[in-house]
Amino acid sequence: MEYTLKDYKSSTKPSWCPGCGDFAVLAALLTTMTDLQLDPDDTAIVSGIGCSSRFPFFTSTYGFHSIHGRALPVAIGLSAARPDINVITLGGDGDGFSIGGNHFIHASRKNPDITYIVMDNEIYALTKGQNSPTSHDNVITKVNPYQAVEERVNPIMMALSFETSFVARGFSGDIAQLKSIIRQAMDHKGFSFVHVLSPCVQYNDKITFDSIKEHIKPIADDHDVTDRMAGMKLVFEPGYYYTGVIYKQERPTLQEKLDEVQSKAHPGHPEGQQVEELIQQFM
Amino acid sequence: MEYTLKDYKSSTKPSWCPGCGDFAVLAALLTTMTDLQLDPDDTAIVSGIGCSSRFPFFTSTYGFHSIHGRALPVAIGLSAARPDINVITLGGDGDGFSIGGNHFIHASRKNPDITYIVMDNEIYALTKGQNSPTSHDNVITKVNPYQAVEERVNPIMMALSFETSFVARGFSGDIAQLKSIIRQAMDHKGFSFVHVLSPCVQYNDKITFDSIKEHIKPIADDHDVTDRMAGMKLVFEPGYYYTGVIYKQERPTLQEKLDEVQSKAHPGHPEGQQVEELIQQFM
Amino acid sequence: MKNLVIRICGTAGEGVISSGDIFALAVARSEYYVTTFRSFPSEIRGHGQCSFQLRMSEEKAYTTGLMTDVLIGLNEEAILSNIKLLGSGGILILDSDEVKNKFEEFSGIIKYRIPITTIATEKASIRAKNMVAIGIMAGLVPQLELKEQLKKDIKKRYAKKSQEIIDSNIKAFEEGYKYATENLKREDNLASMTMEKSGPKLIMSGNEAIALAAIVAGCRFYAGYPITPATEIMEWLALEMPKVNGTMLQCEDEIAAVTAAIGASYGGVKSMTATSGPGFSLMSEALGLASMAEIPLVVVDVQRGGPSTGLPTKTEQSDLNMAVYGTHGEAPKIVIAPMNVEDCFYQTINAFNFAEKYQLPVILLSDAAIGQRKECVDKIDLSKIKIENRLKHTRETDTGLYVRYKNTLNGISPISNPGDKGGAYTATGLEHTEICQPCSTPEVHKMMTEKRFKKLETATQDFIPAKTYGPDDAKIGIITWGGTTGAVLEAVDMAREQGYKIQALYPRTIYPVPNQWLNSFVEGKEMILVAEANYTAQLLHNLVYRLNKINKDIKLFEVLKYNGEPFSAREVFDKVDKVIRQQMLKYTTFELEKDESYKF
Amino acid sequence: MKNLVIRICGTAGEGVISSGDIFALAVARSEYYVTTFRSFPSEIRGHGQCSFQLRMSEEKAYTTGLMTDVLIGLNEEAILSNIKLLGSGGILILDSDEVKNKFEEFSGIIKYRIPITTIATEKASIRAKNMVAIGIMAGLVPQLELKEQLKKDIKKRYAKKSQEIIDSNIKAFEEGYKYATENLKREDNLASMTMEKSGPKLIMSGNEAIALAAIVAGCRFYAGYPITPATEIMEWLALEMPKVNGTMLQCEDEIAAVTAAIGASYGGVKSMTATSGPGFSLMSEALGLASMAEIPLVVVDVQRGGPSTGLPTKTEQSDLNMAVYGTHGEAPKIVIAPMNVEDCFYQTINAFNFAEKYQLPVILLSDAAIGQRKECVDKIDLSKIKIENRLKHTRETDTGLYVRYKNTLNGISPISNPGDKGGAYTATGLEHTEICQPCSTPEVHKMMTEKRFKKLETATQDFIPAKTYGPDDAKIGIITWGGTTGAVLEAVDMAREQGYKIQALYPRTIYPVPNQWLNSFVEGKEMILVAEANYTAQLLHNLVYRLNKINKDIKLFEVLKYNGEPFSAREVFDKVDKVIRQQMLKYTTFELEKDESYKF
Ligand SMILES: Cc1ncc(C[n+]2csc(CCOP(=O)(O)OP(=O)(O)O)c2C)c(N)n1
Ligand SMILES: Cc1ncc(C[n+]2csc(CCOP(=O)(O)OP(=O)(O)O)c2C)c(N)n1
Ligand code: SF4
Ligand code: SF4
Ligand SMILES: [Mg+2]
Ligand SMILES: [Mg+2]
Repeated sequence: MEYTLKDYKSSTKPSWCPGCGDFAVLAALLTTMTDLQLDPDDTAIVSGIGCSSRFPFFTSTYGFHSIHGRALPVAIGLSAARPDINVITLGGDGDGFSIGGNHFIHASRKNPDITYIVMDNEIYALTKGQNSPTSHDNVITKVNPYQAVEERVNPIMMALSFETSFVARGFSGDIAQLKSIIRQAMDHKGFSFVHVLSPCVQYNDKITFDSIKEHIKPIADDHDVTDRMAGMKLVFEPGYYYTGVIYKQERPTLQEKLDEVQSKAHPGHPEGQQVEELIQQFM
Repeated sequence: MEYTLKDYKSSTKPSWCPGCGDFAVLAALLTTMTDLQLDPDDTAIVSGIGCSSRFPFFTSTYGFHSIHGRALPVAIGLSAARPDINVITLGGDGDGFSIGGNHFIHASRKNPDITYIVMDNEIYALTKGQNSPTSHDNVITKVNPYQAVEERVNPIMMALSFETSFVARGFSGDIAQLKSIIRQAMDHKGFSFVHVLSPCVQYNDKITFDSIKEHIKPIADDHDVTDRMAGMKLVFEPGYYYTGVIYKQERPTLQEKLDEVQSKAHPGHPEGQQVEELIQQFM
Repeated sequence: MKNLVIRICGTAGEGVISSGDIFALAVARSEYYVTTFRSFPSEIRGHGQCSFQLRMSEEKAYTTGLMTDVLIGLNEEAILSNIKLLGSGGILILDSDEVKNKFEEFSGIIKYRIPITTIATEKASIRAKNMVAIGIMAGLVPQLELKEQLKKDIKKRYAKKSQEIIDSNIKAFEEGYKYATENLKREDNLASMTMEKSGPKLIMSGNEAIALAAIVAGCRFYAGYPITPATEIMEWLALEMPKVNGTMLQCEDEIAAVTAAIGASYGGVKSMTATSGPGFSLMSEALGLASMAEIPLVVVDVQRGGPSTGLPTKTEQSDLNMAVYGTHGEAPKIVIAPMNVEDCFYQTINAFNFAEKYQLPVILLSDAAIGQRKECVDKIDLSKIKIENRLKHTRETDTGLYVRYKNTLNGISPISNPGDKGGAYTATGLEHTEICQPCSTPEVHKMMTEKRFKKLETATQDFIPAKTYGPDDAKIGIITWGGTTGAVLEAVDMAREQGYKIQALYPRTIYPVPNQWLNSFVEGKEMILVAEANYTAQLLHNLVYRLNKINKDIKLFEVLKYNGEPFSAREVFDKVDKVIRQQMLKYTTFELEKDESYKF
Repeated sequence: MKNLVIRICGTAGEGVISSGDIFALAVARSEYYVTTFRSFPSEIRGHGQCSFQLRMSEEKAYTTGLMTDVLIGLNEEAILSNIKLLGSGGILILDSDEVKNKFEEFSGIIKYRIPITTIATEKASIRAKNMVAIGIMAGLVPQLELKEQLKKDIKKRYAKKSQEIIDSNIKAFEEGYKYATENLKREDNLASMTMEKSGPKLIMSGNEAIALAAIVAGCRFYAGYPITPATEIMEWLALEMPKVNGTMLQCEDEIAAVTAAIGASYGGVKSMTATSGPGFSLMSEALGLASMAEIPLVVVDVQRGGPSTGLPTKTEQSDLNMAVYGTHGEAPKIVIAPMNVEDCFYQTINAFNFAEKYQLPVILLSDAAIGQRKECVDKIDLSKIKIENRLKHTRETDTGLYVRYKNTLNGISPISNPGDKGGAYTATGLEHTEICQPCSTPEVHKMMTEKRFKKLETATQDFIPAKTYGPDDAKIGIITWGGTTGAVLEAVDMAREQGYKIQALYPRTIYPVPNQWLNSFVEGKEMILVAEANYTAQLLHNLVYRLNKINKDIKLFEVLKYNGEPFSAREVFDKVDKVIRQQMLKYTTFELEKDESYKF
């Protein structure tokens, strides 16, 4: 049997506002899952809290709409316990870079085989528009009515410094490229981070499809994705958002390391030890 | 009246093990405070939890031994509310890069005028020796008895990617350099991060005064501390720990931005508004 | 008391809430009392139905009323789910362009079918339907003279929009007004209704009242993280705090927010943070720190439906246990719950006073309903507000030393702030001696535990005693707290009309509750009901032992609601009525309905 | 019951704890029962004094005993703070090289002055003083035949060290043994003491028992973050979990740990995390998620002195309120407290069974004293242990749909795991319908709240009933929980010897406590004491209403200790005795001491 797009869609109509950038991410992910012919019952989408985090309700796979900022550890627990399940994690810029920022660092260290998509609208949308760690200085909201007082974070540069093993940026105005990026991310063995510029049409008029278009530049073909320093150079270039795959590194995944640990733990017992044997030590 | 070293020492004898690297940091900071002639009553040292975080008890300034991982937000709150106080923050690698990692990102964004010293022994010492985010692969502890499963974080690279406005590394085996670094950090206007390699003689025999000595290299004099990319290049160089000031950027501090906000909030009232005036809007 | 209750309902996109807001403001500025209630879906952006109810009155009212006098409905679905709230003689105004249903089955009400959509589109714009609606509302009662104030408020509301939009809204409003005054054949109660003006007053939401009171109390540091339904506190302070040279800091999460507030308060600056359930849970560890290190702190929890992410836009009183017990170890705190918007103001002042005086965290438990609704507040006389400050540090007369955690008789120790000369100490969450040395000996832990709790004991003498409402000789008592209080007080009134004598007790400090408040209340009562909006009867469970101890024979009953909506007075009354009847059945054999003996 | 209590004390660097550990192991392996208690300072590395007490016995003992029979002291300060624990006829062994004090003022005890330091330095090394000490201990009772086992265990302990160190330790041990058997002029009780062996048994700490039981219960995922005194659970599982193909994951903090465990359990794998107070507070929000999304989860809190960072190495039972109420909103959980090491094993099995069966978080409240001490556990018969698994998902017979949160009669809904065909659903912390759609309508919130609590109601039928100890016709009852239980049971025995009839009730599931347990216990009692190691009488406050309800005239008393040390049986007895005497004074005018009438 072949899965078609509609096998991945839930019967729930997305509750996003018409025009929301997140629709494009949904479309791209649904297509990618179809292309990969993932069994929806072997797939789980984990999110935090936010408009973007409502995502799991709109697919027919397993889903976990968890709590604000904790999508990554939930996903890592799931994936470590159930390496047979395709785990996809997603959320917003507030969820991922504000309250959840630390988990991003440590997920990168662990390198679980999961894809993490952040829909960055540079705003806290679900709570009706407060500035987020990625908001530009010109985003004046009710919590910063006079001016911004903080610098923006640079998610790509952070990921490179965390040695995230796959780092890419997409734009919800370019679904074709987004699909290709998500496909590569999901093909990647390890923790793949996809930063998607995904406008909110309701609460942030500073970052729109049009304004983003002016600042993005697809990464040149000759970019060496295995060179982290080259990736750094791209992000250091001012004024532009490069889109495409920025960095990619092959290294053992968390699951592989945990397998190694298991085989080291019971060298003589290929199947593992019996519980009875563990009790011996207390005698 | 001139302050002498003993005006900064508390009567409590440090409870650290003989030979602990943290003694050097204490010595360097006490000297720096003396050099700067800080009024001990105008100075507050904020820490988290860990061996290193016991530090405030060993000085005679104000101190706040807070909770695990939260030294930075406590210090930021204090410093934002009381810009007249010299605020120094310190702790360990577990405190700062494990549980407290996210606050490091956001402190860097806020750029408060505080110095943050991390005593990195690449281990959780107070809890008797578990591997930490900076532990090398060869650190086998009771929580990773078979092998390490995670990559180390690179605190300096992270700081550079967070655009921390002052980034330096010292070594408790070189007090003279450490003093000079801490002095520069405290002179810096903004958030200054000092990463100190500070061995634990009790729980981590992989990182000792001797082993560190073999891997450190003082930064060359011609290094351009204002060039973040140059800083990145230093950290990308394998096998070495560069010591000295890696990066320095002048930009408005949190306190300055908050001052700006205040003056924008009451343009016509240099002294600020009266509470009565705020009530008007509800009439 | 003369009063008029109006409800407007429609889909979220139709501006129902903003029209209600504008109308409420204008009513208050026209010197009538007003109180409001809004209900909207928790969807990202509403597709669902909303409604806004307001009650204007001569005297201060506790709730938005039992039934509505006027219902304005912009679509059929909205009307159907609200029409049962119209009392007999009530007025239904509907948009005849949108609603074809004649609602024949609803008799005893007056129906005005007005082509609201047509008026809006022809005279202004389809987006101005809500302005037509408030024009009609004002036009129903021209004698109350709301028109000019409404025009001012509409202009103010849209001040930042284009002149075109402002003009269009005003036009729509005027047309609605004109239509009501000129075209309706009025045979209803409102036509001749009069209402006395009661002088100038303030109007604000509960969240605004808390934010304003914080500044009045001397708070000059706020740190927060956005969360529904508490965000408005942060938003208001972001704008206003810098005006008084205070600081409002947005943090990366609630842990950073509360610890920043603790840091600032350690610095000697009165500090606050506000959040709702999920953020409050995250603050749990830090609250223990403030309690242990004895740092004054005010934490506002604007409760919403729980547990977990729960029902972000709905109301509930289910965080009381968390507020009292939600920290590991034994960490004394004080918990205060305001009963309405005005009380938000005064209880916030108390919260700061207690926090400073007793050097501990004070939790202010508001809720989504109070936080979001606008209500009148009597003019605030700043000169009458007492502000407390923390005890200054002093040195021991004998040794010349400063003993930060001195175990005094009342438990309160002198506290220094960084910068105070000779006051340097190290605050810590470790158990410590009086002079701040980490210490885990049995003697010290015992002594310091007792010292910290002694402060609570001392504090109880400072609390504003719980108030009662209703006759002292009532045999039936009802205890309530926070947002349920208004409904209970009105239910007491309803009960009186039905011949029941009931007395209510409503403490504002809900932890710890001093014995004496309960003693005098329980005396003479035969049964006590405890009304609160949660499932597990949290206040009742906190008081039950003592109620029993005072009177072993007292009968205790839960009056609970836990569906995300606030209690109405009618619901409280119905539950009370049911309990009383059931109880009476035990003592009577005859038909209750026909007998009056159960009325005390 | 024949038993022998030995206490060794000295400074932290002298290896007191490890000598005690080795001795306890050897005792158990020699087929005697043993139980231990260690006390050490919470300093980074001890400069302070430690002590280690062990009790070996023919039958299982509840505590390490009231008084010690033998005290071995390596320095004067240590001896002075422990000597009062020596009963009359007790034996004091001291290092005559270090201690000059003759302790003349302590009479009625036998003192052996042995040059421990000299023996160690001359025959082995100064670092082997502790080995000389255990040699002496074994040499005091050669008839108990501990020597060979001790040598084995010393070798095992130092297996990873150089042969030189092993040899030196064995030598020191042998010399101590020799000294005791050859040089002491024995006139003490131990000289001729005999003790029956009771067959092979296990010895482990409470933390190890929990970790082992988790694996037995089917747990194959653990995530954690180090914290005293819970870290050993994580450390043991780090080593052992991979052996059974399970996963132990170190996380960046406790929030990540608990959410990872929730993720794994959502994945169908039984999961656990363990922590102590500060970490437990941080888990507060996530516990609400597990409760709302109905994800099975076991969370162990090894309680330590609080609040805040508190007293990391000391014990307390002060997290009960937090365990029950420490989450915003109303989030049903089950709370279990094991009474000793063996119970840690069986209650952990229960915790997993409840979590899986009722799809909710179960909190296991251990404490520092139980967690750290080693005790004998009877051989575990795996075939007798019942393991429960979560209800498999099924489709509705009529619609063919899978209804994840079906509101069944007992509240338990069928649960699917990722990978289960046709079982896909989205778990959420938002309020939701039976088919997992976010929903905030009043009807749904009410229904689902009731459904979630219905599970608790159902669960109570599954609990192992609280046990009683002591005569059924006692008029005095004492209720206790967790780590205080052992002391209470021994106090009941002491009371019997004193002529009091007291009955104890000790539930292991401490929330919710089913009514029937209390009903039958309260019946016939005149007064009930509740003993627990905290300041605010947390269990008492949770039960008090129902105790009163069952018997309005019941007299209730708190028996509390809150200095970081566990209760001893003597302390429980003394407090009980005092309460009883005070009560009796109300009814008698004559001198109590001389009258027996107060003994029921
Ligand atoms: C602990 C906690 N704090 C705060 C909130 C309130 N909250 C919900 S979503 C959100 C931010 C959403 O921003 P983002 O992650 O960027 O998602 P978006 O809505 O923009 O897609 C916040 C602050 C919460 N649910 N939980
Ligand atoms: C919330 C919380 N979790 C865990 C702990 C236990 N704990 C205390 S210190 C520490 C780690 C200390 O490591 P580090 O910060 O590197 O300091 P060091 O002792 O090495 O100087 C941990 C895990 C705690 N106190 N609080
Ligand atoms: S509010 Fe913004 S982010 Fe949310 S659904 Fe609407 S457009 Fe999308
Ligand atoms: S344990 Fe390690 S870090 Fe702690 S005081 Fe001793 S040497 Fe220093
Ligand atoms: Mg966003
Ligand atoms: Mg460390």
